[in-house]
Amino acid sequence: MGLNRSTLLAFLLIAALIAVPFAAPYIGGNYIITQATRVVIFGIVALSLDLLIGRSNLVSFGHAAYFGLGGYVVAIASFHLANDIPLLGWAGSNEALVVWPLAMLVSGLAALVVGALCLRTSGVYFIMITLAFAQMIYFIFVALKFYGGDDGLSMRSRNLFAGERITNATTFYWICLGALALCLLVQWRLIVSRFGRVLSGGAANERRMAAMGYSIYAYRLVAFVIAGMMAGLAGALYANLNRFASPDMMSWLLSGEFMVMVIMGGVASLFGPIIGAAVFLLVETSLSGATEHWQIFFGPFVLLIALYAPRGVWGLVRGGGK
Amino acid sequence: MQLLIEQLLNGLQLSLTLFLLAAGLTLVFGIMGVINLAHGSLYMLGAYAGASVAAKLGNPWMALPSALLASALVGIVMEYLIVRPLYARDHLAQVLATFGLILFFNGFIAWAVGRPPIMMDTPAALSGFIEILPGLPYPTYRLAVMGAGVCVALGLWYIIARTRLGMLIRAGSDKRDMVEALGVNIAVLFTLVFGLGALLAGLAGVMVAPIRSVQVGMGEQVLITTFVVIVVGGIGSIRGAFIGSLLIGMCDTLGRAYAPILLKLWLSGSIADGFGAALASIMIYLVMAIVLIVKPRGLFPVGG
Amino acid sequence: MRVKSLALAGAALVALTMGAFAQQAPVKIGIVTTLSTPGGYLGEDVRDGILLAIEEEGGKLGGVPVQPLIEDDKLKPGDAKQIVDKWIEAEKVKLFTGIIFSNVAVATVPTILENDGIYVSPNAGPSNFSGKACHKNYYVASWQNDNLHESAGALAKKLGYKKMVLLAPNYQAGKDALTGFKRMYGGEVIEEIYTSLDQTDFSAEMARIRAAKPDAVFQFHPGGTGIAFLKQWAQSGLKDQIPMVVAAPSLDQRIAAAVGDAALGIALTSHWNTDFKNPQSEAFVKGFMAKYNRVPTVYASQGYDTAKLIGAGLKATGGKLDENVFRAAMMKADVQLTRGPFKFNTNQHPIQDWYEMKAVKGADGKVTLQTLGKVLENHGDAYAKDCKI
Amino acid sequence: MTLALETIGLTKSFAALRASDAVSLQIEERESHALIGPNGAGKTTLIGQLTGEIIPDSGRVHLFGTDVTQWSVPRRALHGLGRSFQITQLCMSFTALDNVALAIQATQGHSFRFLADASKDKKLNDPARDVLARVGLADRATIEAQYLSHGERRQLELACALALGPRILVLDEPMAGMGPQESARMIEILQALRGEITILLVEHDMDAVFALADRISVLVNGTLIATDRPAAIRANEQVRAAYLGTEAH
Repeated sequence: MGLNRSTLLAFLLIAALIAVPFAAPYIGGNYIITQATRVVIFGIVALSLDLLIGRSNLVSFGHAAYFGLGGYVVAIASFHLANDIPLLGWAGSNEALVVWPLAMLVSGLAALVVGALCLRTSGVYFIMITLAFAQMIYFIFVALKFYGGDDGLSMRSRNLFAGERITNATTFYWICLGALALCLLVQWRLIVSRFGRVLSGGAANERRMAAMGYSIYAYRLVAFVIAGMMAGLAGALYANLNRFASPDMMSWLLSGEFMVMVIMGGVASLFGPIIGAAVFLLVETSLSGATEHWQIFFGPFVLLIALYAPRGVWGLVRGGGK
Repeated sequence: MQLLIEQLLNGLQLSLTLFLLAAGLTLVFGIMGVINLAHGSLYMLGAYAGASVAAKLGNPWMALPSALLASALVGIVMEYLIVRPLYARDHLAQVLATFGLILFFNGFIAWAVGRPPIMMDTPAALSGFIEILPGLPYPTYRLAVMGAGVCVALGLWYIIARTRLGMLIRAGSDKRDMVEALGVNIAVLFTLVFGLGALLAGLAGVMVAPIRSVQVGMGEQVLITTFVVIVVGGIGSIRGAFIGSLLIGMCDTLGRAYAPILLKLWLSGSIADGFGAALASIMIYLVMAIVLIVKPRGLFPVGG
Repeated sequence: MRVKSLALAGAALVALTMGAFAQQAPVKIGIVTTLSTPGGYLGEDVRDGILLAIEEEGGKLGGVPVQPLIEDDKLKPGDAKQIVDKWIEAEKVKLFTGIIFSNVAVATVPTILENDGIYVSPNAGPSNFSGKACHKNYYVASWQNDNLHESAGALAKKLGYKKMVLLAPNYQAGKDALTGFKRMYGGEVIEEIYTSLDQTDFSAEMARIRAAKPDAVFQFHPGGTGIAFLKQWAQSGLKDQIPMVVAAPSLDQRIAAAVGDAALGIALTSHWNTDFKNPQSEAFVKGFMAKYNRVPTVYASQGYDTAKLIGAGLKATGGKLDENVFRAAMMKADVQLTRGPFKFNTNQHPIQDWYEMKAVKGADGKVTLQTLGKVLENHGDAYAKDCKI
Repeated sequence: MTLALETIGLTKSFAALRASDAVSLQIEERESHALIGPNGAGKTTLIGQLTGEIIPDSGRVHLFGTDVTQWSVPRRALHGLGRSFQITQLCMSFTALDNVALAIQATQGHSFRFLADASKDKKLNDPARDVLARVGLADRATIEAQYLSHGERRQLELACALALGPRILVLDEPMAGMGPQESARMIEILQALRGEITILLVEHDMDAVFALADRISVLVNGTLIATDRPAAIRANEQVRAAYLGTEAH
């Protein structure tokens, strides 16, 4: 019964995401598509963060850093191409099939370095240190005046996708949705695989895992890097959506908001984080549209979720207990 | 030489302010295992309460009691209503709930006081400067802040090392059973400690209010630096918080003062200035990274 | 009483809207501005200046009914972009204004222009759009960013300071500020100190200034950080030893009120001040004080002037927003502004006068800004020559 | 005869408390060895040093002739050391089968395999079912560990240790908290392993100790005071005074 309800919810979510471009002309045009694109992109970030929070019990409070790095990679590549300034001999690029994987690579490398350090600790140390390192990356980009520093870096146009221009909002939405589908697929295989078993085993009982001969550190590091890469991809998409990357994409508030999305939707559930991203953006947009003091209401809303709905929307639908 | 002395004093003053915040945060974590992101909000509330009351009454001295009262009261109410249900919960729930609190407090202050930064006047008696060395004047108020910081540090040391409350605090959350076996009402103890932490945060807030501008968001800047302090010092350790504060406060101040100057030895002027400023702003994180590589649980790890 | 006045206001609003509909659909003006964050008071004043101008004309600008849409960008470029996208899509807005900060403008203005919108800046005038990348539908009613600091540099030169220390936050606007200052100053710069963006304790920097022993100091710290800087400057004892020159954003009327005596004696430059004697300015100050019960800042005057300039443009179009007609009228700028003489340059940025001011004690004992004289006359900007419209 | 486990002068202090004081213990291969001692004698600290969770201040630990003093917990586990905990340590949200399969997986090389569904992997499930059957949990395979009874969880923990194919089993109070029936069952299971695998048993239940142990070591205040056959230990005056005299019923 519970399973059926959650399957239904997942089905509804997929149907809604696919229906958006067809329904958009009747309910607000490109604005709706843009909002839906944000939901999809933040859905990817939330999904990747859930690999850490939900599956590995690693509460990372610095996930925005990898998101922002991904955004900067595409903005910087486009900046060098547009201004005819080679970057270490590379002319820069505006081709999505080049710069998006590059964004993932850079975010993944950053996650590798930061993760290697942070994963030496655990629990509350881990929370604070991931936050502190993200803040460090934030400050580095604020100080990078060549790339706009605090002002951020604008892109003249969206990336080309296999040589084609993506000017149409709907086309871009389909690309983002495709990326989300790919990430969902990867995440799903990851969590049922042997690798995923070790991660969730480590989340469930670290001592038992050690006694069975698992050095959990290496597995967690790989998970941290994979999550960083997915966030990097999302960042690349987000920079394309806005044609703009800025240190704001790395701010600790955004890291906090990503966590809220994951938990609002439901930790350790495949579709929960995506639902969380949708609900979060919906609530935030409508509240901030209604009152400039929206935080007064949004804060307690987050608080109530933390206190009374720790398993999020997915948990509510699925029912308690099992 | 004079410059160095002045910079060292500046670093010391920052360190002591950080210590007030770090002590509260590390106590709350050490004894009740709660990570409280809203600690920075208590600092902000202290500053706002002090500055508003001082402006209303036209007497800056009234800022101190009102800030202490406000932050301690809010802290106690917060503990009772929100933090208490979080004791049994994981860090994730704690982070999320206190993140919500930050949003709320920021929104609340913006609504109640307004967004423009407000200022607090320094008490007239402390508003000048004292010539600590010939040709080196130093703001009286900053000296007073240092004095207060040292007094609080000593007071905390006394409480923790010499009193029954301190013994209970040292026993920590791991030995909850033992503490309860001593006939101590653990709920009251937790409320007290949380209130004390809030009070110290409020004190830090009101003390810096006349120096810095009082504005929404001031709590978060300082919160992250405080995190760095207690991670470096070892979470739960008051001694660690003190050493960590000194290390981070000094690194930050001296880094800002000397990084550009040192870099000028190798780089041209404006590049050195820009790069030096960047280096200075990430200096404390580098220190943290180095400490973690050598000692993953901080300089003074607690419990094993 | 309250209910009654509310009902009255409601009725007035209805009448106003009805009247507007009877004539024609009002022109929507999208005002994206920064209302939250510590920099929020800048946006508040710009907004209130614009709204005052609209209210004075009974819901119209240049005789054309207008409907202002207002939203907070939270100082986030991404948010501003989304608001603009939404208005273009859902509300069919063509005319925009309101952006306070350069970083928001840099991200948002291209979106507006690409969608054939018109943007009139009430504040930020980043160099990105004043030279090669200027645009026929992009107007700046306030100043080119460099102007603020060029005028301060000119003032420092006029006051005869031979060697100076310059401070600014380590980001683009801070860097630009020092470039602008140096362009007109010409004296020796002993040291350039960059502070970090969120810094509020400047004791380390002040120690460096003390050690450098300059004739004077120029610093650029707008908003909250500026307040902290000035207070600490006074407390360190440096205030009585080293004179300070700043540009308008580092010492506006609100900052002066907040720091009090610590601001006394600081020299600054601006293109407008509350004590301007022209009738338009006097009427504006009176009207603003009456409506909002506070002293207007220079930002409020910029908002008001921006609305007046838009009014001049709209008047010619008669409510049909034809960009060429609008542009022709705008470029004439046939309207009285609070700041006095004003022309648009070829890059559609201002050519105007800059004034020397000083923070002094007013008759009521409060610190106020007093205008002393002109430092630059008919001053344009260095980028106009690169602009080909 | 090679030694399965040997400690040489193992010493560990916590502040002023000397929890292990020059402990030198020798356990022969295929021996069933019991470690007893009053509460606070330092048994848990000693076990911690054997399994690698606690690093000794001085002294060495040898496992099947190899010095493992500096080895991590997982490395010792893969070297043939299986263990159960005083307080049950299981992945509570996993089924009994998955708990054991996870242990089987640990023996099959690294787990950086990202695509195939582990829950349908015969190479994991078949051996896991065999081990479950050995501890008498064959019919409970699909139940999540959190819904098993206390006794079943202890059996499952033993299964997790056995699934590693260990050469030595370190069991920290496997009978703790069990009723008489459950205890009897556990003794029966352990009897079946006796002589096949080296066993180090820490236990308070004296009936179990005397039923299972080939030799017994007695730890008091961090010091080993005797190691001998059960009958000799029973007769040992020093042991009686220090331990049995106060605790035996």
